Amino acid sequence: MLSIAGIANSIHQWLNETFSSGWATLLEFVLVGILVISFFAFLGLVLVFMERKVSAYMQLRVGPNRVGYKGLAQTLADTIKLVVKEGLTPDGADKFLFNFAPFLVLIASMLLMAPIAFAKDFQIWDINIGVLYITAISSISVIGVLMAGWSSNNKYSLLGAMRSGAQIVSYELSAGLAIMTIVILAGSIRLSDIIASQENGWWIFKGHIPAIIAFVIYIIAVTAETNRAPFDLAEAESELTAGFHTEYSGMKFALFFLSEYVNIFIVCAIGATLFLGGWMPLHIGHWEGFNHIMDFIPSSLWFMGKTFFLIFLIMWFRWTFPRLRIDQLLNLEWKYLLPISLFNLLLVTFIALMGWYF
Amino acid sequence: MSISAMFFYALSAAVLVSAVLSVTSRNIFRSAIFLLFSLISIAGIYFWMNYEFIAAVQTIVYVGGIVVLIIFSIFLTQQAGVSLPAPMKGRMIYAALASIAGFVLVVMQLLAHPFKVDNSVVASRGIKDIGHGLLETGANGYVLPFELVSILLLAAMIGCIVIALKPNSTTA
Amino acid sequence: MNEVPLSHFLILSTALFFIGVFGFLSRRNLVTILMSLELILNSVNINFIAFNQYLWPGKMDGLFFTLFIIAIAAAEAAVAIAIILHLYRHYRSIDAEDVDTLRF
Amino acid sequence: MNMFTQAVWIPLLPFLSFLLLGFFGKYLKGTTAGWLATVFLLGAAAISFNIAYEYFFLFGKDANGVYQTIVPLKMTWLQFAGGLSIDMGLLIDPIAVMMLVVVTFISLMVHLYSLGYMKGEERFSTYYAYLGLFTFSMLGLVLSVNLFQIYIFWELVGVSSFLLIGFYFDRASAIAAAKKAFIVTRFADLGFLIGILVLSSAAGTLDFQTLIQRLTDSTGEGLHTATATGFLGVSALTWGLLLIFMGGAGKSAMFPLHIWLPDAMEGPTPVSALIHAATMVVAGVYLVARLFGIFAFSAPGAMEVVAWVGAISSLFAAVIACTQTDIKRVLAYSTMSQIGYMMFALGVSGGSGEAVDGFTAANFHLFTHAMFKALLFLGAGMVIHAVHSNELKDMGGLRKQLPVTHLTFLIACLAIAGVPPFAGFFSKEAILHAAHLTHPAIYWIGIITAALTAFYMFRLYFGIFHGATSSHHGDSHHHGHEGDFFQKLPLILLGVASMTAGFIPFGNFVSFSGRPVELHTDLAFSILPVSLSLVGILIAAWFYRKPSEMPDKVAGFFGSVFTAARQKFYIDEIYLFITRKIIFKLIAAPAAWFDRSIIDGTVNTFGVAAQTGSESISDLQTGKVQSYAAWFVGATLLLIIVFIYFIH
Repeated sequence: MLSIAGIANSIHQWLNETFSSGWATLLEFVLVGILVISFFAFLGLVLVFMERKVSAYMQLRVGPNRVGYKGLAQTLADTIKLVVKEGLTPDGADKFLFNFAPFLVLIASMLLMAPIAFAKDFQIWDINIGVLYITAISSISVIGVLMAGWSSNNKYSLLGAMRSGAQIVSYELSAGLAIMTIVILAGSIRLSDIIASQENGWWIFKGHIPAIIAFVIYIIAVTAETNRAPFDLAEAESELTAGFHTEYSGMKFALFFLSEYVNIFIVCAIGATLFLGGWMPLHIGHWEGFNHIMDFIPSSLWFMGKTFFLIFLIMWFRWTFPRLRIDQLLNLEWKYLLPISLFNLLLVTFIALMGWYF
Repeated sequence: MSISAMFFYALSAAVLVSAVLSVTSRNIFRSAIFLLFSLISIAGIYFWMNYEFIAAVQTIVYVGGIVVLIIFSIFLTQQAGVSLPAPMKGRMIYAALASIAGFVLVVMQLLAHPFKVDNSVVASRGIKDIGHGLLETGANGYVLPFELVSILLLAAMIGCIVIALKPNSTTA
Repeated sequence: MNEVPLSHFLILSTALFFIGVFGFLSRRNLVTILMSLELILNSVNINFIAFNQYLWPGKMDGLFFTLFIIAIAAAEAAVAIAIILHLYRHYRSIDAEDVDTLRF
Repeated sequence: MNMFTQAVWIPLLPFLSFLLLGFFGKYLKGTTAGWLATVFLLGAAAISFNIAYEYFFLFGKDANGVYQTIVPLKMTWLQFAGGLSIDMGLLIDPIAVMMLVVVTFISLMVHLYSLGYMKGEERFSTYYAYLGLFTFSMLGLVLSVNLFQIYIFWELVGVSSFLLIGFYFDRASAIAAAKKAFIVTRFADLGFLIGILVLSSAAGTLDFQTLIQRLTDSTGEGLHTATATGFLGVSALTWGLLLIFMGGAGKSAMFPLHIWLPDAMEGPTPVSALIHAATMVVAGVYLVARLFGIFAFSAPGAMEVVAWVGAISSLFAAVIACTQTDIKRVLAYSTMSQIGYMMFALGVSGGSGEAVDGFTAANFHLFTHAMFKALLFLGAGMVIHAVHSNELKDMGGLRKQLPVTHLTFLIACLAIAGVPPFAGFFSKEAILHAAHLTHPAIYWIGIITAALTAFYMFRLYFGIFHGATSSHHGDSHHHGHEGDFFQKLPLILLGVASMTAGFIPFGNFVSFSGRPVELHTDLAFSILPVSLSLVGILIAAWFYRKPSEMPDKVAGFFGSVFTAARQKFYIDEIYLFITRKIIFKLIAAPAAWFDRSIIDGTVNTFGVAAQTGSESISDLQTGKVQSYAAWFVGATLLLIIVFIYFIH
């Protein structure tokens, strides 16, 4: 069996046979850590390159095309530049917090990788409170942002951090309520159960109206939560130079940069898992033949395909919508998205009770 | 000592050390961050005890809510880079003495008391069981406190808005 | 996890509680006092969970009480911070020593 | 007897009107509020007339042809231990039904009349709300099943009377009058309350029927205990009845508790007609009639007191009425005099046999008096509106200007003077006859009073409608109207009633035993009182029909007696002397001193000590949260140590 799950299982077996169970767990931790970090690095390279190419495509440009084949090595070069750059720490800054902030943000992102099912039966930790875990951990990253803004001892950083904090805290509500919609439909908060419930159809199709509303809200909310345009007020160059990471440079800046892209990946992965069936292939009713063909495509490809589709969607937004003002941003959340989400939650509860979904 | 137990002691140490740092640090933001560490470590202890739900709630409410609130209030009331005034010597000594005395007293009582540890059944504490327990109306149901807490939260929310509202400039 | 005796949990929570008490008594800034209060509440939560786990593993009452305490802590913190902000607006300071008009 | 439960609506309808107008009256424009109240009252009156018809003619009699007492509704309101409870209910018997008819009818007349009379008043709807409250209270009083219920409504009547007397609260005199009425009647009600306690503790019940039955049964235990115990040589039962009569005397303005009634004329005139002539003031009579059985059979001593108080009041008031110049005051004293009549009619009719006819006579007079006295007041209201004064000297020659008023007023005067065949003649004859049987002295007082009544009423009549046109007459043409139709209608209706009420065979309906009695109308007996009345009328005509010197001469002849009567025999001054000089100076002032220096002083010493003590330790209260917390933590630890290691 040459599947990702198979490889993972055989490694687990080998470790448990060779070492005592405690040490085996510890070694697995280390292994998973290394894997996640390298996956991060890879993701950073890919997503930054993708962003450049997508924006170039949107603006009818070519984009990076000199370094490597069709510019593929461009981000690698950028990374090397960032790594060798001098990491400045401002004079009045609180050194400990200043240096710790980017790591906190990154650690939060790493922790979020745990429950995501990358392929069939392949999950770092199939935790039984999956969705709740995601909500809980994602709230940590806002602290990193606030920490960065405060410790820089710079008023633009502080303002950026406050805006960012307010924005993330606000939009977390809508995102959480959108997630709750699917939880109600699936009847479980364990991610593997949610995926399993989509075996005969993805929730965005099965849950029709409320699921679609929830999906749209979720995409808007996570775009805001990841500080992406058009909600990138925290780092609005024209107003606040660069927001909370104004004072950061070199590797520490790169970590913020990286965690931003990783966060985009994670929220899109979660969106794909909840609404688009995770690694589940596209099945249509009783079209046995069609379903069979779809099953031949590896589950990891399904998952990555859906995730990157959502990432593309979010990148698309950036070049489509103009940036909002801070009051418009908060109005949008508190006066429109939140009431709609609450109403939608009520609607989905009703629909679930009446069994009006497929 | 097994690795599992070592986790517990490591987490406990993290809880206590960050708590001590939190109450002694002269930099208020660091105080808040150490509080955060302490709270996250407590959440870790819950995780370690397989109380995942409580751990998640602890993280969501404390980390996502209360610490963020505290940090915001720090932002609004404090200057970055300015450390807090030193606590008063006399009271500091008194507080330390009282805390240590209380700690010793309680620990002495704790160790003297024979707790009857029950190793029998472990109830399943899945999210569904918790939900049913919370909304149960029977003998062991918690629906009334649940409703009460809901009303309390609503009242607190309204109260906060009223208290923190900027006084109307024409009337103030 | 049975190799960790119950008393260690209780010692942990007691220590946390008295750290909180120490902070509550010695700090002067209202926000830090509030933080000490959160530590005290958390020590209670640890106790509830530990007792639930060790003494009544067949029940969930400790768990529920912890939940309610967390909910009440959230309400308390929110109200406290609203009061702190109001005080700040009034006194331009959130030092507990400056806020003593309660006497009158 | 379910058909009588509809009686509950009789008090409730005015109450509803009170609630409606009290809460929403200020939103009603013009006379809408009045019309609303009138419609409500019309309903109440219709029900009471219906009940009267059903009771008297259809269902009221039992198999023996005796009118029975019916309790169609009764519910326990307060349950005490030992079978004692306070109930709320309805009681229907002949006098209650008679009173229902009187109260609703007069109240309806007053409602109608006030539509015009009070038009344009600022607090028009409040006025009607108060009227509703009063009517409710009065009807509740009438329908009460037990002493406690009657007491509740008794006080409600007092309150609404207070409100109505003080209706023009921007006048100092109205406020003073309202307070006076309230305090005097309240003082009397204190006696009433004690009387209730005495009676109910003796009988072990509050319920009228049981109470009367227990206290008149000569073999019963209740009567025995009530008469065995005593105070100052008078039995407890007599004391209780006298105290209850004190309450009745207060409300009915009997001497010497009458002083509030003349002042109460400060209220609007229709109110005087309703409350201080026809309904509330007869509450005392009603109360005595209600407890008549006990008075008559178990406490003849109390009965004697009732009779003499009534007789003295009636003569006393009649003398004063001859000298007053404020027409409303004259009418007020006349009211007092007539109620004295009713009282002594009850008082003289103790024992049994024909003497008990006084009971019927008193109620008959109550009925007829309500009609013509209300008429007199309403007529006086017309006159006052026309000349804008209460004083007799401002009036004169108004018969052309106010023809309807003139005619109806004349009818009322003839009725009250006891001239046949008007209503007053029959009832007064019955009373005098009853007095003649048992108390000759009171009979003579009654005769003299009747003559005086005729004199002062016709003094009023001639003074108003004949004689010289007053100084006011000149400009009175400007407002020389006589009110609209709805103001005249009550006058006409009441005038008809005053003329014909006497022919009602009253004895067939209301009697103590419930069986029909024949009221005595004997030509030979009637000659003396009627001729005396006619003499009074003639003297009045001689004195006042044309301006003459005679009144002054006669006044001079009587000299100091006249002055004393004019000053109402100085009763008010005596009261003031007693309260100010004796009670305030000799009792209240030392009591106040004791209260202030000894009692307050002791308390203050504690206060000062506590204050000094707390000031000295108030430094502990720093207002700093943390110092409190520090104390709290330290003390808690200390307590824990003490409890664990030293006590446990």
